[in-house]
Amino acid sequence: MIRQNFFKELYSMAEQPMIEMKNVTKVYDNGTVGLKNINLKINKGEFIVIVGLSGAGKSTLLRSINRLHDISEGDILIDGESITKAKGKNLRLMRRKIGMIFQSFNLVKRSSVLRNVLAGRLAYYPTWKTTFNLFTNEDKQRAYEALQSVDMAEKVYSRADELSGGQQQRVAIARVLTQNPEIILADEPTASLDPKTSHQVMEDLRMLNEKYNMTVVANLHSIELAKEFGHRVIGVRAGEIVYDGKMEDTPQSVFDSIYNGGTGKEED
Amino acid sequence: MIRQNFFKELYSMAEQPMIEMKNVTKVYDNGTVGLKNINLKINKGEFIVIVGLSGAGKSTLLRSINRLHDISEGDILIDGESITKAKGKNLRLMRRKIGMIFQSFNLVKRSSVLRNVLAGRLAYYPTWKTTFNLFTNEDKQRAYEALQSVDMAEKVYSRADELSGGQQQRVAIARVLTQNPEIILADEPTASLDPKTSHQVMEDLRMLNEKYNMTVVANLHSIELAKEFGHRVIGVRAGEIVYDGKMEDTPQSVFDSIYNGGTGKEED
Amino acid sequence: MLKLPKKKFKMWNWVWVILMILGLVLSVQNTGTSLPEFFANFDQFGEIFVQMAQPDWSYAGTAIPYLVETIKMAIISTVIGSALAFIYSLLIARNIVHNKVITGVLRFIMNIIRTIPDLLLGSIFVAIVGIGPVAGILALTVFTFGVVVKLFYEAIETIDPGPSEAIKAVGGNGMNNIMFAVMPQIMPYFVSYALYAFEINVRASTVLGYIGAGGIGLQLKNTLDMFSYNQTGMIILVIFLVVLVIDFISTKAREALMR
Amino acid sequence: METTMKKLPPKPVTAKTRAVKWLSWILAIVVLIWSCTGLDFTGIKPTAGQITSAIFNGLFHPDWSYVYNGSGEDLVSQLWQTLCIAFLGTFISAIISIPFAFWAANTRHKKFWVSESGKIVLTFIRSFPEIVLALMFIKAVGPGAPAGALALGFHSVGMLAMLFSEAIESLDDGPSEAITAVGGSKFNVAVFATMPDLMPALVSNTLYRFDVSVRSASVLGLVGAGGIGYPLMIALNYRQWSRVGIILLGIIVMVVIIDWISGAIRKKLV
Amino acid sequence: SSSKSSSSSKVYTPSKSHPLTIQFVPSQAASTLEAKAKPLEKILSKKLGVPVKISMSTDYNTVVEAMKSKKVDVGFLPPDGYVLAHKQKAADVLLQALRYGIKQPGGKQTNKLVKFYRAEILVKKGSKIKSWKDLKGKKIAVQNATSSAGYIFPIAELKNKGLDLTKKGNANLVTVTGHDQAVLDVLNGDVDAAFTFEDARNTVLADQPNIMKKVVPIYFTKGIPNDTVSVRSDMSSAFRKKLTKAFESLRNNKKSLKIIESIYSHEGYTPSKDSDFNIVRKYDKMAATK
Ligand SMILES: Nc1ncnc2c1ncn2[C@@H]1O[C@H](COP(=O)(O)OP(=O)(O)OP(=O)(O)O)[C@@H](O)[C@H]1O
Ligand SMILES: Nc1ncnc2c1ncn2[C@@H]1O[C@H](COP(=O)(O)OP(=O)(O)OP(=O)(O)O)[C@@H](O)[C@H]1O
Ligand SMILES: [Mg+2]
Ligand SMILES: [Mg+2]
Repeated sequence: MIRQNFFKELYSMAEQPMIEMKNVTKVYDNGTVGLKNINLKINKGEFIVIVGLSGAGKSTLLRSINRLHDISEGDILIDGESITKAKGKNLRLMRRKIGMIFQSFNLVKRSSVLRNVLAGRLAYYPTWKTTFNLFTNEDKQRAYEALQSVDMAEKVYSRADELSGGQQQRVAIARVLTQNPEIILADEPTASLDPKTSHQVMEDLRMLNEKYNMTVVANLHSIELAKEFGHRVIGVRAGEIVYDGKMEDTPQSVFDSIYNGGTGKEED
Repeated sequence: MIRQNFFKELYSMAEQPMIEMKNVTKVYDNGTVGLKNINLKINKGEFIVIVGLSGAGKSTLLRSINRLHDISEGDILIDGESITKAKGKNLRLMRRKIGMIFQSFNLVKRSSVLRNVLAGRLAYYPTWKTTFNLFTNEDKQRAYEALQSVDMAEKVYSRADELSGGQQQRVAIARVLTQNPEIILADEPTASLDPKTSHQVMEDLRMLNEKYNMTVVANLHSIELAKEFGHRVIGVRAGEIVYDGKMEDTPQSVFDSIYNGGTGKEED
Repeated sequence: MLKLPKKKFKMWNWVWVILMILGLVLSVQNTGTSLPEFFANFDQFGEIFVQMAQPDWSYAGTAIPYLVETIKMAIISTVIGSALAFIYSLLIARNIVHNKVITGVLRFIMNIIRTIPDLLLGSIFVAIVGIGPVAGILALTVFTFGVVVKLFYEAIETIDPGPSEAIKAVGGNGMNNIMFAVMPQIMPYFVSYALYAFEINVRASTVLGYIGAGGIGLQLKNTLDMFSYNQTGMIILVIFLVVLVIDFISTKAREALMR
Repeated sequence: METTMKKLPPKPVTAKTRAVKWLSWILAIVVLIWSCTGLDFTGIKPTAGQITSAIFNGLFHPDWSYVYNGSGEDLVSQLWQTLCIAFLGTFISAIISIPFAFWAANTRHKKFWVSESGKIVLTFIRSFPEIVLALMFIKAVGPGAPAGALALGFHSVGMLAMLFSEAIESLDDGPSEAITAVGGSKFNVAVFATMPDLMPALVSNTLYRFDVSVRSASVLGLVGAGGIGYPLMIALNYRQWSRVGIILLGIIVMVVIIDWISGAIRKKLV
Repeated sequence: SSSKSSSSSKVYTPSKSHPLTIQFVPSQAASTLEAKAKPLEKILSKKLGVPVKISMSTDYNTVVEAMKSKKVDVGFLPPDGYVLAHKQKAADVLLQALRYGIKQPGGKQTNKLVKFYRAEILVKKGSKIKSWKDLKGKKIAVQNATSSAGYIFPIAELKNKGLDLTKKGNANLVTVTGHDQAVLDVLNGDVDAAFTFEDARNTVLADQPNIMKKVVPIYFTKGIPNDTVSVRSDMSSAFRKKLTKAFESLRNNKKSLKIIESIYSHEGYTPSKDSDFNIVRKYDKMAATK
């Protein structure tokens, strides 16, 4: 881990950030303020965990990055390019670079595992080809290999609803792997899983981060998992970033204060 | 507790058992053997916990007692009378003596708490009276008092679906209380409750056992609760009784073996 | 122990009860319905039924070709009608098309189409394309469309939005969303609603015959006009059998798809 | 990726599933082609254009004088009667449907053939043409709206009870078990456990059926069972298109209002 | 058979508490129809001194059934409907409707009142079919087999003349619903000829102003009795007389004439007897025999 952090810092000096949020504010239609003037830089290859109380705005933050939510003010740059202004084809191409893992997996339950994983390649094809299911053999093989790397190869032709929760999440990870993105957003990827499976899923994320050098941003509720896997911690409360620091520099007291309503502002 | 066990043993010698299962076998329609040649005597005032792996046949055993499931072979006597052969009115009168508490509470969600509790008195009325909701004021008061004793009095006119899980289970207990049975069957009464509420529910069951001298037979998954509340433990595996003994005589090893696939046959 | 407190007065319950009773009284009055009269004349009610209960088996030979025509008509119109309804329902589902103006206008049109009684549809098409099964098919197609489009779009609106989000997140477009996230989820509903429409169509053809739109309905009217109730009975029997078969198929299909 | 990766195996399909799949496709296509045979489509008639424009002309120049004239035989009164027929019919059928639904519902603790026989009876009721039913009721209570309401009430049972029974089947059977366990009779179970939880489904299915009934009620007029059907049919037969136009408009307005009200009720109750 | 039915032992007379119920089936030969009941109800009830309830159906089957079950006292039945009803002892004829005659060519109304109408055979103008003899092997639009003008009369008469169109190979009979449809089918060339009432071309005149020129009749049958006013078989003879008088007098008053004209396109009513319908029976039988 230390070796990697070292690399990351090297990078961050040399390159532009992978994700940059500039004065981002998000107000929901009903008036709820989801995000308040967020400024954040995330570099290539980082493994970031976002922590915060329920309703703090973690999901909102994550979903703003790939524009599943439109923000109200500010700008978000992916690899230097504004996703806020992107449209149509262009937006889709930018999203292709960003994989997402959901708490509830979001697999198509009645489709096969393979088809679910192949969905990760959708943005690489013209629409008509995907409509008639004309994926190349190469991509099918790629999907299969992704399944192998999360140890789900033998379920390739099973229907997604035949899998347990942990297995479904691993299929979702294989989908991201097939998408081959540069960034992975994970919104409470372990919330509905038992401790053992949670661990496995986090290991898979670590694998993506270390082996393929993908940037990972994960919302986590579990402090144990956060501590074990994250390199950098971002604390969110009421739509604002109240803490941002390296994991090894973050004492337990910070977590306590974030979760108990304190300010958590030791650094910043 | 010791005082009570003493009484129970006294009783069991003098009287006939409250529940007696004779060579009971239950085969489901699809061929699954739920119970295999069960012989069991339960005396008045006992507090019995049944433990066993998932699928062992605990629910089947319990549900055979009040004939929610018909058994295939053997006979079950309630207070010396065969429920296996009972029919119609007679069966209903026997069931009136047996209260049941379910894991999923089984309240009628869209009815009021009062109506749910009053349901406990159904077998005391001719059908037409209940259809027109002609419960006596005495019974309504009885239902209300039952609610008071589980601390749910202020919810008496709420709809059942407005209550939390723990509250719903307490309404179910009030229903049993109103029914005023001699036996209470509880099928994993705490499985979907948090630890604190679970404890409360078990305390309520203990109250029924000690205060009203009702015979309690409960399926429990939690060894802690079983140890705390049960007087006698019955271990079930694959439809057979593999252990039967007093709680104070039962070492942890018995539980371990029941849950880990050993025989658990120290006594029997 | 405390005394049981009085129940709170729930106004809405009473409002509903009063409204229902009012509606009942009004409609009984307006129509002049009297149940005692019905029961007093129950033997008359049964008379035709008794005659129909002795079906004229020899008539089956005449009836079956018309029934076959009815089934053909129902198949074609179910296929076309549900295909159109499927496309249309995608356009009016608010979780697929987010433009409220488009969905609003299209829904209004849908509601008008749904409103038109099948009989009127039939008559209009008979006036346009002439007597015969084609008019029936057109009428049933529009009718099917009206019946299933609403069921379809309601089914689409209740699907789990998660997979759609996932498709969006990998960079998929609207069509990708439909093919990969929406279709697999709604397929079973689609099939079961289409079969439901098929059954309705077979039955609706008994009415369409009255206006000459082909199928068994014309025969039904004929037998009634000739007072040959034993033949009517035969027709009803064959319709019943067909509906039973459709029921069976649709149960099986649903089971297969929901597996 | 790495060399250790295996090749994607072909999809494991058994000969049987493949055969079933192909056969059902072939069957579907054959059936579809078969149904197109023998239906001689002679094309659009030369007169179609004129007639269509006459129809549209009529539809867009509705006969406003028919809307209301106080005679009791104008559009408003006929629509009102149609509405009353539909309401009464739906009311009757909702009540008859409940016992039928319990009969036909395939719940646990019930013999298979009991529910199956119930389902067959419902199918039979459904396949009994409304028109024939109306005829039978006309014999019993004379021509007019009562026959229409009764015919509709009886006919709707076929569909409504089926929908109800499906709702019963999808209910959680825990509460029923609880009532059985306290010693309640089958009837107690129905009244205490099933009915309350069934209420939302009951209401929304009944409202849906009311919608359909309004449309059916306009058919029954054909055989003298009251409502808007007769004037509509006469207007069509004698090609009084402006009359057809106003009737159609009336029906549309009525159904839209009903849709709107029943939507509001549904929201309130469910 | 006489119009006095012998079937019922008890006779029936409508009274204040038993309103007279009348059901109406529109005639196939009417060209416009205002479907109304109330105005006639008022007039009749004044004349008869009992309340009158009129209802309407497009189908005589229900009227006959309702008369059989004593739910309808008086039925306005078409001739074929009447014959079937009488056979089931459900109804006796009392009166027949009067209409203005039709003049050919042109299909215009005359001012002569008649109690008969005719069936005609229509072909397209310029068609090779010049007389009934040319119908052999042609495609012909007919109505339901129970329709007098649209099926029974033409078929029976031609059979009598030696051309049995129902025999296989002699013609291709296409059953259509509605005489207007039959006219349009001829106009469109979907069929070579059509059997309709005289003069069904008027029904489509509004939509097809040139119809009289484009479609022409080549044959007319004998007269078919107009719609009947029939009563249930157990109606007392006193009340039958009262009814006859009341209906006959409708013509004598401008206001009531206007009502029957506009709502049923009748011009009056004249007494009739069952034997007037023997021709219908005869033709029925002839059309049915193979
Ligand atoms: N679609 C929405 N419309 C309106 N308000 C919303 C919407 N989604 C979220 N919110 C509100 O925005 C705030 C932030 O929500 P968000 O889902 O980002 O919280 P979170 O930190 O992810 O919480 P959790 O840990 O419970 O998932 C909350 O107050 C929430 O109620
Ligand atoms: N209705 C049924 N039909 C067929 N088999 C059944 C049925 N109900 C239970 N079984 C089977 O009977 C066996 C015993 O089931 P039972 O529900 O009694 O287990 P249990 O000990 O209560 O388990 P759990 O702790 O999971 O509730 C299991 O193998 C189960 O699959
Ligand atoms: Mg969240
Ligand atoms: Mg169990």
